Amino acid sequence: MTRWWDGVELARVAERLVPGSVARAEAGACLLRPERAVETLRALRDDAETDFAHLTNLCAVDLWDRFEVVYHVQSLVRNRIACLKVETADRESPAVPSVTEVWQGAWLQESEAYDLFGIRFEGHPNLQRILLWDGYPGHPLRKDFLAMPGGLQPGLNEFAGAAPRPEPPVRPVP
Amino acid sequence: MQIAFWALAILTLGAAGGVMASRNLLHAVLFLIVAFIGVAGFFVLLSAEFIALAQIVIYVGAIAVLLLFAIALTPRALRDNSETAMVGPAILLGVALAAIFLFVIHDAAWGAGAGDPGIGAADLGRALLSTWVLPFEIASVLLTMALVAAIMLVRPEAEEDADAGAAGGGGEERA
Amino acid sequence: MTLTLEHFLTVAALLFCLGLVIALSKRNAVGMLMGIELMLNAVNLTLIAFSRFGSGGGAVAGHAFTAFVITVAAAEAAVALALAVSVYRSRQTVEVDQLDLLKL
Amino acid sequence: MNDVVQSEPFVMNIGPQHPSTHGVFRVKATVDGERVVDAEMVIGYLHRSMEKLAEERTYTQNIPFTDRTDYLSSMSNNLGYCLAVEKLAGIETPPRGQAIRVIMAELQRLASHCMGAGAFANDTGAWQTPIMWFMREREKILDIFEMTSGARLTCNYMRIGGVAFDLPPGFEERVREFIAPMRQTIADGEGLLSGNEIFLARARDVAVVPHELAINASLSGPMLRGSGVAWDIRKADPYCGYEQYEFDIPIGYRGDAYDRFIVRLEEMRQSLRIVEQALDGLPGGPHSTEVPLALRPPAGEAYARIESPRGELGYYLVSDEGPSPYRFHIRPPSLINLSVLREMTVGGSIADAIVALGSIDIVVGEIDR
Amino acid sequence: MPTATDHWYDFRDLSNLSRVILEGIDSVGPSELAYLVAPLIGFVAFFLVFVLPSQLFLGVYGERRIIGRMQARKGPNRVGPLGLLQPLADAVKLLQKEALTPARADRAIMWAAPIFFVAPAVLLFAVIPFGPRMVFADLPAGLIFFIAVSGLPVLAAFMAGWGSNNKYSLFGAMRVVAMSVSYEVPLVLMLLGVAVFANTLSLPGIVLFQAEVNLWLVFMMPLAFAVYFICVSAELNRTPTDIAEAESEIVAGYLTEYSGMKWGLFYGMDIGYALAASAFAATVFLGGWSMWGLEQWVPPWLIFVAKTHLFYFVFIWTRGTLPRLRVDQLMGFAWKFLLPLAVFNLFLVALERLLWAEADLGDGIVFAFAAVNIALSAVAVWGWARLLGYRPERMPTRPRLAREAGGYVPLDDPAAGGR
Repeated sequence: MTRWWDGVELARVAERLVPGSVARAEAGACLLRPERAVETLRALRDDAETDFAHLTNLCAVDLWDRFEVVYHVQSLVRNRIACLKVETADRESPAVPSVTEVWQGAWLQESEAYDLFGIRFEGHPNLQRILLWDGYPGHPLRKDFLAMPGGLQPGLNEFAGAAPRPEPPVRPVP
Repeated sequence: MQIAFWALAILTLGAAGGVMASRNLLHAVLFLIVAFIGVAGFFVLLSAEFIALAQIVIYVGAIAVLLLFAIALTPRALRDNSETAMVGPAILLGVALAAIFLFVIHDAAWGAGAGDPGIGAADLGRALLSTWVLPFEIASVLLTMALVAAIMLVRPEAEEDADAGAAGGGGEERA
Repeated sequence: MTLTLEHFLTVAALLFCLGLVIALSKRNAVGMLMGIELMLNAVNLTLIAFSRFGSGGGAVAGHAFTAFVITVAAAEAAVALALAVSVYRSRQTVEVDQLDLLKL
Repeated sequence: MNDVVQSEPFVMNIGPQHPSTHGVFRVKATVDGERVVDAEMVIGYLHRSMEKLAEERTYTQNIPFTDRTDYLSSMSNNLGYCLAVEKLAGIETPPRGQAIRVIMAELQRLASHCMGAGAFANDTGAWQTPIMWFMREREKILDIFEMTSGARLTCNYMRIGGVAFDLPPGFEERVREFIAPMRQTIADGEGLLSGNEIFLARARDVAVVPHELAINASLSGPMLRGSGVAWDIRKADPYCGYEQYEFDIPIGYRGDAYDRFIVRLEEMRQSLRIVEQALDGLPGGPHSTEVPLALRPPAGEAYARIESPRGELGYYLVSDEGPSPYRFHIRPPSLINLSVLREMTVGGSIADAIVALGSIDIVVGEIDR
Repeated sequence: MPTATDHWYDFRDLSNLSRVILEGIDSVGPSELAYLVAPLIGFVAFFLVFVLPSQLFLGVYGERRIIGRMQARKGPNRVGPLGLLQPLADAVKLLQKEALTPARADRAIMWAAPIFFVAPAVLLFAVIPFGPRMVFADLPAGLIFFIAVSGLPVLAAFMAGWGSNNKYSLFGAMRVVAMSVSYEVPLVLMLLGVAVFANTLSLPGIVLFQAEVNLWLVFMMPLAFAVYFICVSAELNRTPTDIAEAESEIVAGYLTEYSGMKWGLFYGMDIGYALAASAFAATVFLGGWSMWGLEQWVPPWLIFVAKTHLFYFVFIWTRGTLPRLRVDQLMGFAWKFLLPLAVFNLFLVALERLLWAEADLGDGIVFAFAAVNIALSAVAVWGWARLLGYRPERMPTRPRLAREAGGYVPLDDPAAGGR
């Protein structure tokens, strides 16, 4: 059975490897500082104790005032998995450092997060929209997508001859 | 015989004219193939079946295919078949030469021998291996040389550098 | 009217002249090569025609000679095309009027 | 021929409509003669934004969506999602439900690998024969699914806390009848392809992924195992009681396309073993626990994963105590396995690129979601 | 054996038909016309009478039924009894379909390509002896004629690929040209061996030779037969070597942009060429119409047709079984493997022929030759393959099995049981 790293314990290891790398530690996850994130993740990958060779999952979560990028990393030899997080500073121009040079597997997942959330991954070799086409207005997985530029509504928004539809109710951005 | 001859003459010369006139190099090669086939038809008329078949095998099956291959591999911009500024003098020369040829052909008294129509592959083979054995061997050596030369000429530069031999440079200068 | 040697010689002569014009006037090296092939064909036709209509025992000689010409033509085409490709690689062109290396 | 005469590189589109891209998937290959010098994939033709749609629906309503991601293995996708919700809400599944889930997941793996191995053979040019043989067996699996869940492709059979219905009468005999011919078909497919010189020439040492790269590029499933990494979530992180069953992890030698193919064939055999064991030890009792229809899991997050036929299928759910997930993320193995597409194709010929693509065994519905 | 009569309708001697057509035209029109029209009518008529039905039913229906059987499905079984009218239905469907031409295609070339593809297929059957006297044109150099004419469809395929203005088509065209250039060489060398041994270039002559010595050339030179099969399947784009139409790689190769009856002509004539190649193989290697005396009781042409279709069945069989090779592998195979074997075969056969002719050994010696050749061929194939680095024992076909999950398992790890 794969054991999950306790966030606090992992934070201790991360602090030992890269001092000043952890922003916050919870039971489930360890939050890294964005500016030290790549360094920390590389150190965690190369360290014999953690050995996070396999980036299992990378995704983003919209937290209304900021975004959170979640990394699930695991060690295939030790059979342990951990959840690490990095938060963006703000919502207007969200950016986190890219981990593609640590794990190649982050490449497509970061592109996807960029496409659907609009988070820029700095240092990503080829950051462009992969699922949606270039020039698509807005980033659909943001919670305020319906209020974003472009004014997209659910369903077909252009249907010849149809009467203009009422504005959809949109939850306001706090 | 007559109709076949005239049809073949029109076909061959028309196709040759097509080679001259077509602007697309690929069309020119296709016309050339038609001309080759027409000449093979003449060979059949002259009861030289083996030579006709050899003509088709080698000219149509090998040379034309080689030409097509070379054209397909050159960039699109270089596939036109236009003439240089020398086209006027060249045509003049051609017409003059044709006039001389035609004059000679129709003026000379050709001994109208019956000839020997029945020359089959066996006769030709026997001749090639007895009377003409030296040219035959030379031709085979020439073919081998041509094969080696062609391969040497188009070797990729990386391979040439790796060999560090002097074989590569010759081709470009000769052109 | 039966077919005589003159008929074939005429066709061969015209074919030869056409080939000559093509060989002299074409810009593209491959085009020139096509002209040369046409000329060789015309010569072959002449040889076979003489062999068929000519008197004397040299009938096989015409055939044999044609066979040699075809052989040489094949070798020539292979080498010429290799040359063209090689030239293209070094000069980026196969247009003969631009191959003026010796003029400079 | 290509070494002799150099030509200008040009872009060739493999897809979106192409016989061997397995859906609307496009590779923009820059080729020089027959050699691929650059490959870039273009995806998104089938994008339905399921992750967004799922945020508007209740946890139970989201199960049919998961059918439609990887439409060749809907049972596995149902299972992965239900496990994530159960982990989030702390729901236990009764043993019978777990055993049924295992049977279904393994049958689904067989069906999917039938398709994967057959399509791969098709890509190498074995014109339709292996895929038809495998399809015959796959049809039987789909029949079993139909009699169990009412649907063949999009089964929608798993539920949070168990499965939708109990097994129908006659199910066990049907599955047992199916096992022996399936074994025979696997052996037939192996006999037709594995030792075939042409197949070896086409697949051996083509699209090699060394194990360092495979791990670094987050590969999973047969891709990872083909590279010689013994990693199977069913062994490493057992779910649904996989620890009770006895099976082995097939691993390849060099990480080439051939290794992936033989790993898939061997996995099918192991799946049959698991199905037999699960049928033998099928416990009684309820098939599902009672779960409120409008499930409101406590706030928090959960990442649950299973070994789907294509690799590690993960579901990452975030709950804000609402009736629908706050964040619903699928870890799509097909997409992430494509991370090495460039490494696998560049430098080989177009034919190799097709074989490489076939050996990944992608499902475009899962890539685009 | 009842001898053929001189009546034109006696199709046991096809030269009668040619002659009657020729004379008929001679009597009505100017004599020269005969040269042009007679062969044309003769070939087309014969093609329609003999080849087309068998082509439709064996090529389309039979192939689909047999492949269906191999692929665990039924094949066509809806149109007519047992689906026998399926070829007809296909033809009707193809005629109805629009023959599309892409906007920027080279229209003239694309239009002409199917015609250039069909014409040689008809010509090929002109020199095939279907029976003792059943041959349209008994050319003294029939072997060369066959080689020459079978090289022509390559040009049509190239035209089709080039004219379509499609990258897949262009790839197909380039591949077909490269293939034919490569495979023509061992093919011609093989047939040279045949000609040397049979001491004739005429196809009826080769059949007579085989009937005389009572030994088919397939036993005499199995190597030549195998190489012929491989080369011809490469030139015809049949499955292990169908890289020019490689469905999974370049969609349909040079046929990608063709539709309707233009495509139908290519498809039909593909089968026509395969049948011609089978007929040629039956003539040259399988003894033609001769069958160790059986031709006295059974019509010889029936024996010939049976042999042709037997050979064609092998084409279908490989199509239903084998994967496809890659282009560079095929080229390498032709030049590195087939060509040396062809030279070896030619050398061997020439030596034996010389021995036979010089030492005055009688006809029985060919059986000894055959035994020697079969043994030597097997040795040559195996030995040359080993020399080129063929090591089948180093190819494990089953994966290793690991009991526990975790990390990379090195190749020599005993923990992974495997093999």
